[in-house]
Amino acid sequence: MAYVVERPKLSLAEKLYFPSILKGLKITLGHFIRLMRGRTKVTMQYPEEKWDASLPAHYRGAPTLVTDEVGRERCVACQLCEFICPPRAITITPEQIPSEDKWAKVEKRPREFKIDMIRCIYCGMCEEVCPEQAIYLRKDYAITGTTREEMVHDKKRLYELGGVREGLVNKWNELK
Amino acid sequence: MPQPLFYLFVAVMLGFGAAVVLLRNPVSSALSLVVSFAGLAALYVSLNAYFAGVLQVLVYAGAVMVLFLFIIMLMDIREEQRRRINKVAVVGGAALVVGFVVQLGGVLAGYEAGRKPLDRVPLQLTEAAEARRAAGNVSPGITADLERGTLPDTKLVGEALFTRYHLQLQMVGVLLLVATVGVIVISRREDRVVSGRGE
Amino acid sequence: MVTLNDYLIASGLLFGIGLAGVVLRRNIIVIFMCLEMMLSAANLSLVAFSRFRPTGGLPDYDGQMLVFFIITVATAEVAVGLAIIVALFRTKRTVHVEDITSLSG
Amino acid sequence: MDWFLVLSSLIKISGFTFLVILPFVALSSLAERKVSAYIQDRVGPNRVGVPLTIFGAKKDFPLFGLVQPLADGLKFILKEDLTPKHVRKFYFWLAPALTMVPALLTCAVIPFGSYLNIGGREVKMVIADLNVGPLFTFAIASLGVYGIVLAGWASNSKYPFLGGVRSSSQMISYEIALGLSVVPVLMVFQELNLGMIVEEQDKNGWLLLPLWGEGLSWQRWVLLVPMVISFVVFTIAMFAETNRMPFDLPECETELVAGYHTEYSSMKFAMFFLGEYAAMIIGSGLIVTLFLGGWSIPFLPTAELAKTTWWMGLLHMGCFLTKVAAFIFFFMWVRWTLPRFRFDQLMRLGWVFFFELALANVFLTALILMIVKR
Repeated sequence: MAYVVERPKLSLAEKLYFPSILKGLKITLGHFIRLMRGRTKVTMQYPEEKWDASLPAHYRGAPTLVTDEVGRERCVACQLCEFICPPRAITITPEQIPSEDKWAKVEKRPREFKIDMIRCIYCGMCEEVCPEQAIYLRKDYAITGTTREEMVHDKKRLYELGGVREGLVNKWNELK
Repeated sequence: MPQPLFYLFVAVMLGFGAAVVLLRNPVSSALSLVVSFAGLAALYVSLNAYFAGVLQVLVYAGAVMVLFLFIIMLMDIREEQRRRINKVAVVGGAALVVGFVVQLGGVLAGYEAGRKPLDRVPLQLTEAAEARRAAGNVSPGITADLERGTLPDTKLVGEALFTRYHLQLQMVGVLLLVATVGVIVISRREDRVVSGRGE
Repeated sequence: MVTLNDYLIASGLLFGIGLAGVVLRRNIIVIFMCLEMMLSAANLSLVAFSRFRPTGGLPDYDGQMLVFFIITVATAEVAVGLAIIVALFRTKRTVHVEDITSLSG
Repeated sequence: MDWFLVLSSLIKISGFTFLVILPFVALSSLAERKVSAYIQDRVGPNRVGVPLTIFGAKKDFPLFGLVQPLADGLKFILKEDLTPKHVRKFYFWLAPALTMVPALLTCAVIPFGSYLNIGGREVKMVIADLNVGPLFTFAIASLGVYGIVLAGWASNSKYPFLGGVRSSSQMISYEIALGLSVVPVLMVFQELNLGMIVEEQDKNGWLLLPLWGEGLSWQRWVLLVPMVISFVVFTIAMFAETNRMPFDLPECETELVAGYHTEYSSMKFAMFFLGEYAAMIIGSGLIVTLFLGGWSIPFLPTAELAKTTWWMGLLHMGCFLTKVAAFIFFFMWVRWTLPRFRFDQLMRLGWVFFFELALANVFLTALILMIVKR
């Protein structure tokens, strides 16, 4: 049912607006003075102060590749991440591991593994889907470059960023 | 006023005045008139009529011409299309103007009192102050200004306006009021008339 | 030095330009502006006379009073005149004086 | 020809406009950003300083962001100067200059200091010592509307045009309140020379603070009532004249994109920006001169001292600039506090409220002056 909203009856002081204007001026001046005296917690000054220490545990930064404790690259080039990636940022060129190699039994490894960081949306699907636990999202968020080529992370750069991860980590475990 | 400045301001006034007539875009005409009035105001100032000069800028350039511009823009008047020129009218009009100027020149050529240069008719401020003091010193502010050697132009205008001309001033006030009412009556859109032009 | 005649000639020329505009132009708004110019030209000669014929060491303020009243009346005239022009434009859709012929029967 | 007069006038003109007004304009654009940031619990620009990293140093020297206006100016100059195809070219180029010029012309009559004693001669610190000071400022300020109207019209597009039309009607409406509200002040001083008005205030107490000299008399305290009304109306009308915040309808972003300067870019846009700030500075200067004692130092009538010593004149100039800066802060404070009016509310307020108030105030002042007869 429709109902009528009563217009509030304004008193003379309210009709003049001056008291409320002064009240507003007082509030803004209060903010001004509090900030001048350093009483207000203000925005973080970015390049000098960083957020790193207070990043939450679930923060999803740049995706990286990891090697295990014996130095083997975990990725077996199954290309599941390439298929699941929503913006199609990942390009994998698989290759067979030659038989004389120490890890010939693994059979496949990526010859080239590229993640286009301009396209990456940091969704974490690749990490989720990886059966070998080879790809992880790190907490790096300041990924910058001056050219488009620079923004495409190749295998070398991805391992560099990812580093070594020991032991298998199940989703439900605490991240080591 | 030094002579070069006089000629400069006369040139500004007449040049932009001619532009008002010659330019085909009404906005250009209006703006030329503003500059022309600015030159005119400078001439007033050269004649020690500061108040009239300020009034010319304040009222004409600041208010009247803005009103003109406002109307021109609101009605979106474009440049005039070149129409068939009525030769008789143009020649006749030009002859009228030339005749007027020639006649004026003729009158002024025989006007002896007009040959006096400006510095031959100096303002005698101290004498005027003494005369005012002798006559009863009605408004001491003006006398003090005169004794300091400055011409209190605005105050003298005010004095004349509110003593000798107060009746006329009130009449002008009534005139302005009537004009205001008249403008409102004229410009009020009559609802009865159905305008078929889709405004 | 500048003489009274110089001012009067300047004033007369301005008046002549205004007159030419009134006679030659066909845009009613420009005609109106030229009328203002003619009034101002008259004002200039009044101010010049007031300065060149001092009374008691001061400029003759009677002349400047007339200037003041002319400016005031001209302002009222502009307001009314522009209102009439707007009303005219609403009905005729033109500001060209040759198109406004209702009064010629 | 008095060469000393010519030389000192030239120095005054160039010094006041180029060393005072223009740096003030630049700094107030920085101050605006700082004040707005502080009011909204932010920090504001604090980085641009001396760029030492260009010369190979490890860190810049930030200098609290004081060089920001310079960087802004550089950015404006380097941006592409776009003239759209559909504009009326001549007026499109003319308009930005026309907004800047009247604001700078007005500063000719504002006394920015008392006297400066140079080599035994006292030089009055005002560019043009006119006897029609306030009228002159109104006359020139009324020309400021042309720039905006022309910008709106020449842009030949919808929003700028609406902005221009709004601006002209707003300025004409508030000019009346502005002019009428200053009449009581002139009635009290019986003087139209701004320099004399300030000297009177220096001797006998500011118009709004009559606490010394003859200002201590009860007559002046009765007159304080109309003077405060005058001050409020004048200040508010000044806000409207300079298109500042509660009345910035001509460039109201939510309705008109950017109003009259929608089509402008680069340095031409910057001219509008600078013109607005210059008008604000001159407006503050005029308010300070008329109501807050101009260059005079409170409780210390020092005009005579300034004629003989050189440091007093400088102190007076500093005092004037401080007051103007404080008033500019008030302009900004109001901008970041109050919401914008609706256009019909604005016209209503101007014609129905302030016009009547200012008119009634003239009569009130006349009545009080007639009764108390100072």
